[in-house]
Amino acid sequence: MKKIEAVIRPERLDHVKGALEEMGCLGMTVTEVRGRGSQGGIERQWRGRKYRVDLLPKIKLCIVIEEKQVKAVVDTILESAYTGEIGDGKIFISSVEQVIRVRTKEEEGSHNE
Amino acid sequence: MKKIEAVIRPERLDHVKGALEEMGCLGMTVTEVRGRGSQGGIERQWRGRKYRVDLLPKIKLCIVIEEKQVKAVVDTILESAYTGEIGDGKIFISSVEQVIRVRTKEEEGSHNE
Amino acid sequence: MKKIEAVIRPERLDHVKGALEEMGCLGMTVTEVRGRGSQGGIERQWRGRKYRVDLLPKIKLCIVIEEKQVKAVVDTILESAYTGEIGDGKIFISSVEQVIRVRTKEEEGSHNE
Amino acid sequence: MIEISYVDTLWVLIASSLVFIMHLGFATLESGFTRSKNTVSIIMKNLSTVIVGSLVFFIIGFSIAFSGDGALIGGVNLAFMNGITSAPWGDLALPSNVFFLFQMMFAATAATIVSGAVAERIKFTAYLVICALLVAFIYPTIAHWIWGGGWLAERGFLDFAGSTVVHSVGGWAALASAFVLGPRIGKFSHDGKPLAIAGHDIGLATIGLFLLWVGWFGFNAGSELAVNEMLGTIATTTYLSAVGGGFSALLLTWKRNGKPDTGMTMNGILAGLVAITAPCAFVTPLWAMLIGLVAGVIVVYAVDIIESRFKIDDPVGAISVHGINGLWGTLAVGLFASESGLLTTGSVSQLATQALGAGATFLLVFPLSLIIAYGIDKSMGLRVSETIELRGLDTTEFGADAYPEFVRE
Amino acid sequence: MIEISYVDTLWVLIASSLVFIMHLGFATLESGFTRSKNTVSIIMKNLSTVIVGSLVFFIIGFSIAFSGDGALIGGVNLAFMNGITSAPWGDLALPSNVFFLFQMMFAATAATIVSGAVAERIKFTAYLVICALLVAFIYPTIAHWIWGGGWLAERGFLDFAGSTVVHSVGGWAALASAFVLGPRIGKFSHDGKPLAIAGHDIGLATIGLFLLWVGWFGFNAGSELAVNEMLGTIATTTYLSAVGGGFSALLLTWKRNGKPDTGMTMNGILAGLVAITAPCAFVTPLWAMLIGLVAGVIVVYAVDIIESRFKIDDPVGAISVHGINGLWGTLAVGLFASESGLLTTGSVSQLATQALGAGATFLLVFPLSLIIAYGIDKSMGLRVSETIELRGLDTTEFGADAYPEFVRE
Amino acid sequence: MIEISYVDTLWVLIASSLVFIMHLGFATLESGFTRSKNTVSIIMKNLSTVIVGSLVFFIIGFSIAFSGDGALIGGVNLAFMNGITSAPWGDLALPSNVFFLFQMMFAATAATIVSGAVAERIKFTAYLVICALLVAFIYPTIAHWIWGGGWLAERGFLDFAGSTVVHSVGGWAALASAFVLGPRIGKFSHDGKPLAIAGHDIGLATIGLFLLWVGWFGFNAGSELAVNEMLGTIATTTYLSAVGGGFSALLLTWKRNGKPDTGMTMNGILAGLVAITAPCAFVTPLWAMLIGLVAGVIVVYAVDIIESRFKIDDPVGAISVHGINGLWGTLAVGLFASESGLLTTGSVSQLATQALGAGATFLLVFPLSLIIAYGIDKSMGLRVSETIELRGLDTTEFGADAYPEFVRE
Ligand SMILES: Nc1ncnc2c1ncn2[C@@H]1O[C@H](COP(=O)(O)OP(=O)(O)O)[C@@H](O)[C@H]1O
Ligand SMILES: Nc1ncnc2c1ncn2[C@@H]1O[C@H](COP(=O)(O)OP(=O)(O)O)[C@@H](O)[C@H]1O
Ligand SMILES: Nc1ncnc2c1ncn2[C@@H]1O[C@H](COP(=O)(O)OP(=O)(O)O)[C@@H](O)[C@H]1O
Repeated sequence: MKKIEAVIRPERLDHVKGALEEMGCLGMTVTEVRGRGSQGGIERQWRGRKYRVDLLPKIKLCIVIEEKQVKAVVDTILESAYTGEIGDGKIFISSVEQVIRVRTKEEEGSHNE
Repeated sequence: MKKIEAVIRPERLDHVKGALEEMGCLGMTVTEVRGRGSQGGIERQWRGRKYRVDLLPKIKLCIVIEEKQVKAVVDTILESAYTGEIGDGKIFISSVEQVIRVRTKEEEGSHNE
Repeated sequence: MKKIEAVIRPERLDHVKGALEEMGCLGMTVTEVRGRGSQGGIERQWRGRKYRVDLLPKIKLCIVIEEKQVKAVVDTILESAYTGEIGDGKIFISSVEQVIRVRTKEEEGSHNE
Repeated sequence: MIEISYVDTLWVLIASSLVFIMHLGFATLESGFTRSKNTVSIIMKNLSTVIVGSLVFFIIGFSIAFSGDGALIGGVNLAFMNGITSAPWGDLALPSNVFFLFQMMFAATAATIVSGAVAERIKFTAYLVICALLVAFIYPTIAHWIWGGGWLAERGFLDFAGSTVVHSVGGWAALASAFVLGPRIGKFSHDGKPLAIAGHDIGLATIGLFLLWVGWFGFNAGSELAVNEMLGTIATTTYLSAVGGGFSALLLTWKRNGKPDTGMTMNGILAGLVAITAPCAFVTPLWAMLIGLVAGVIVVYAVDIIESRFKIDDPVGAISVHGINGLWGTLAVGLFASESGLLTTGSVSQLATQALGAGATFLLVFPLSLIIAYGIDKSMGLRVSETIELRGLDTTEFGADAYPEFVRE
Repeated sequence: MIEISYVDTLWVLIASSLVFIMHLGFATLESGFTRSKNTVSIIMKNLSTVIVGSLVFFIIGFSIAFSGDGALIGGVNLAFMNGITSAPWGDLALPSNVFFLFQMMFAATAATIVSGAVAERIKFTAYLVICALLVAFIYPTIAHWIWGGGWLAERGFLDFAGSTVVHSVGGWAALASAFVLGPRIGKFSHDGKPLAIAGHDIGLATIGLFLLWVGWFGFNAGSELAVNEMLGTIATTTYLSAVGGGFSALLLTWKRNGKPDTGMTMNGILAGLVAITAPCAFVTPLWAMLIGLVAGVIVVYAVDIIESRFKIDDPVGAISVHGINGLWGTLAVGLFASESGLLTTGSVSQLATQALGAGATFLLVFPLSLIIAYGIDKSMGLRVSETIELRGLDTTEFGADAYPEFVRE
Repeated sequence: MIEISYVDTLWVLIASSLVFIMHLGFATLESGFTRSKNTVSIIMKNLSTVIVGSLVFFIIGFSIAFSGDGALIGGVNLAFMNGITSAPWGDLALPSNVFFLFQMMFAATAATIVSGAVAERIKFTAYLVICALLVAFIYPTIAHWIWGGGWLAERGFLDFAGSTVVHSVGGWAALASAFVLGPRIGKFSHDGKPLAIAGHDIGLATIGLFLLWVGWFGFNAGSELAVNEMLGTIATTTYLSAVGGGFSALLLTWKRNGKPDTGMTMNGILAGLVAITAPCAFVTPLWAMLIGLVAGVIVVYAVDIIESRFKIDDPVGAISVHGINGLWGTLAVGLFASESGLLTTGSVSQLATQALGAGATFLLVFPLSLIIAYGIDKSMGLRVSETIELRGLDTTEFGADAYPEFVRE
């Protein structure tokens, strides 16, 4: 099984989620994070004074799936998370050795039963 | 070292934490997440109109331990997180190559010194 | 590519971030978490009654970089997150197989282009 | 010259404070009912409604409403509080500047009604223009018609504290603006079904609800502009109608949805308050309770119909609460007023006058607001870009977060 | 016939508004002191306390309290505000409907006290029934005994603004309900030690505290039902007792725990306010300060004892604040009243009367509330299921989240 | 003996309530403007300002301010409310205890101003000492000079409701304390540039802003201590100056930064309110608007200069809002007062007296506050340790979190 972690823009979440849904990829865990990348940070103001915020709000999607589905899922995310501006995010892929469903206590090979 | 990531119901956290404590597994990192699985989402209402929320509040436990302890910890979680209803959660197990304690700057082989 | 996950004290975040910035390590994803380790928990009071909180607020930094940079980054974190008191945190290192930038849809080998 | 009554002076001053605190009520209710990414935007709209609204009302609005005896519009001779001193205002045993203060507080509330309906997508500058025009000209014109000795006052149109003058005016302007703006992204599904977009803080909305409710004592009983035997009647009818509105909306939504609903109960209470605003001094407590009960039912259906049928997106229900129930309250005078109502006296003439006045108000305010909204849209732009809307107005238009912390740093 | 005093009318109307805003105070204090998963539930209870409480008081409660001259209970001839007009109320220079409005605001506060003690585990429908019965019958009966010309009034029992009538009644009903309900899951450790269950928002609780405090000016000074030389005394004793209660609770908790405690300081202030409610018009400022100082000490120990000894779970401290300190305040009249107190005049008779009245109230309210709670438990069910309690009442009973956002979408 | 006026009594009692609610305004504004890790700390400071401030004012402060006819300081014979009854206070048709109550509410606000400027780094115990000394001695001394028949009153110094007595006194004490304390960690970059440290909740700050604004009606119009023809003037000038301050601060920050700024708009409104506090009864509405417009500009630059030039860290802008604009308002009397202003009458003497009074106040309050702050620093310690400051004062000094939940458990 592979774990796809995608850091995306918060405002794209609905869109990405919809796209994944359409291709039948339902299982996911979502975390609110802050991130910094090549996007240098943004300017805010507070009581008249400007300041830089370098950790920007992002959403991390975590999807654990079978290896053969990775490409399709990654492509869907790349497509649906894209705006073309700096800050669109990154996708990290790594290995997961075992997946167990609590309700059934069974190990899974495929995430979409 | 192995990393156990368990996505569980928020209301089971206390119970799971207690069970792990009893078996001597103390170290853990907990994150508030939202998740979607086979549990299709739930209904809410807002100013009289119903709507579906498909990302439900979940808790992610992350426990990094030695390989030989994995089974015991996983079993404990499976036991204590279980309610039998859809939405009980999932456990993901992967490998961690190195664990370093900041205070001592030493690498650890065992998480419970 | 390697993934460095460092759980640190919230009040050290600025310091750690600054130290990493100085050494040119910019990309990172930050999550607000709660953690328990050898630090046994702390005491709080509520309407006159004391109670223990065993999951303490922590910050998790996640930095994905090339293998050769790992040592430098880890050392910088160890240095800048250190206070010497219980609760300084832990660093976990694991492998990431692929990193893709959404904006360019290109795979990365190096995190600082 | 009439002698100033100190107790009247005191009351109207306190009533002004109560009406003023309604602005905090609106700010918190609207913030709670919308998403946190637009909270700074909501609050800035509410703050500048008070600032800009008061300013233009001071400059010209008050004069248009209350000077001269034109049938359609007042004059300009009271502009900039010219001649407004502590001498009595007309027949009232009240200093003119106290009367002015009370009216200034009132005026800004009409604009604030709009701010809820256009939330989460209107440009800040566009809102400022709408607010300024509404408080400088539109609201004062209607106020002149009904309270300033204009043609509707002449005909015996009764709107004690402003179901029409304040609430319908605000509501119809809200309707026009929301219509031209269009719905928020995500408000309707692809097949045009309305979807719920939940707000972000029910506690904040609750603060708003109660502050509005208590402010309404100032709004309605303050409109007597004196302390006398009427106050108890007005306060009691006002309170009971709110209770009625909350009760029926609570039960109706519970029945429709299977679970009681906080937001709609709040809308029901507010609907009851809006509806009783015109008749509060003219009806008995029992009729007041009925007016409220009906208002609570109306608001539940109106919110649904405006979304489902007319595809208009009104994030806080302002059109239903203020526009539709302002109309209901105005007609309710014609139905239940002890001395002229259809059901109480059998005479239909009051009801006809009420319908005429409500209709005329709609026919002035709605088209004018449409023109203003379209005009702004074509010139400076009415609505923010899609990207700004998605990211939230706070960081984009105001460079700020309502909750700037990530970590409790 | 007595002539209406406009200044009295105005004051009681304003005092009604001040008492009304206490409902927002209760809603925010209770929300802040409990967990966010039950915030909608708390708010719905508070909203419906106002709605349902006002409704039943309008229908029957007022009449039971204030009509007729029965020793034990009033009549039904004032039901539905029948005959309540703007004519003076009895000997008061006050329109009857203003008197009614003030009493209606009061009545609902007694029920709201219960809502805090039963928070986080009571069924919404069960609470509605308790609230309706309390405001329709129980509270009015005690109010009749003490303020409506009943047997305690006859005997010279003194409870100026309701330490017994409102606070103890609410407190003892809360005690009975919390007892039957049982503690929240997790409130006691396996070996029966009470554990703290922290609330979710100190800022919200602070808003509640201050609104309750300011509302108490209306509650106590408003109970004079007139403007006269007494107002300053009442307001000053009220304020100083609150200061005393806050001061001693702050210091005592600080000493006991090593750190000053916000929540208990707030409970101390409220305890001071509850305690001074009966004696506020009868004691000097210095005695008022003392009453408050003692109240602050009482509340600290009472909260502890009720949990540790009696294993009763009262999430916001309502029983200690309102019940116990209502009792303390009622007895304090017998101790410190300038004209009849034991310490001021040496006579014990007032104290005896106070004890009698407080005891009789307990003996009516507590058993009756027990019966009601048990009755509900056996019939429709009093407490939510374990699953619902663990998940929170908001999503389960109301299908809603108080803070619906995950991401600032 | 003067006869008590009931309407005056009522008004001053209500005004006291309005001033009291300003403490909630300060608590929420300051909480919203600072970080959540220090919210309990802020709230505890505000709560104990009310508790301790009222206590010491009751014990000695009132007497120092208002008893005796010394030029510099009052006597001790009114300590502990000795002799303060419901008999008229001096020439006022007001019970003495109502006068006392109003003054007690006022006194604590001066201390509360300090609490904002020293937020997020002062020790709780140190703050308690500063608060007690300020309300027991410093504020009463200045109040005696100006309102208690002291030497400035003799010279015709005019400060109607306390631009100097309350706001400058609080502001200069804040300046001294913030100076001795030093800036928060992270307030200045390594090269000494001021950095923004964002607060945590704009909604909470908004609640504070509006409560302060409405409270100001009590503050200013209440200071008339009677109901008469002046009330309308005072209330109107107060309101218009706030509008002016908000308007100019909004536009100026917008122009400087490219985006409108919520926090500074709020500071502008408060600056307008502070500035009009002295002249509110002496100027026309148009001058009031101008005073506010100028105040809004002053506050924008003052906040910047105090940080950039003087390297003083004032988390909420208290020094600029209360100190500097208190000064501006005091001088504005000398410029615009209808009967004695330089621009209205051509006479410079009032302006000179105003400058003298403002200067004398600064020369007493600032050095004394410096001495107190240094004294505390050397003895019990003024500032928390670096670790405590970084972790937040809530968990360390109070063992509490403002938002104790992690998961909605
Ligand atoms: N090296 C990294 N390690 C961990 N997270 C990263 C890293 N680089 C980027 N990220 C995450 O990805 C997000 C987007 O990266 P960014 O470089 O801004 O995107 P873009 O490639 O569009 O400029 C960041 O906000 C951060 O959360
Ligand atoms: N494929 C997946 N990838 C990542 N997280 C998942 C995946 N499937 C499920 N989860 C997580 O596990 C949680 C529980 O899954 P769910 O399928 O609802 O449980 P159950 O098996 O009891 O039905 C989800 O809410 C989600 O957070
Ligand atoms: N075995 C573990 N698995 C996952 N996270 C852990 C583990 N042990 C520690 N942590 C994380 O590291 C944090 C710091 O650990 P702790 O043991 O308190 O530090 P220290 O070594 O300084 O005492 C914890 O709060 C927790 O978030």
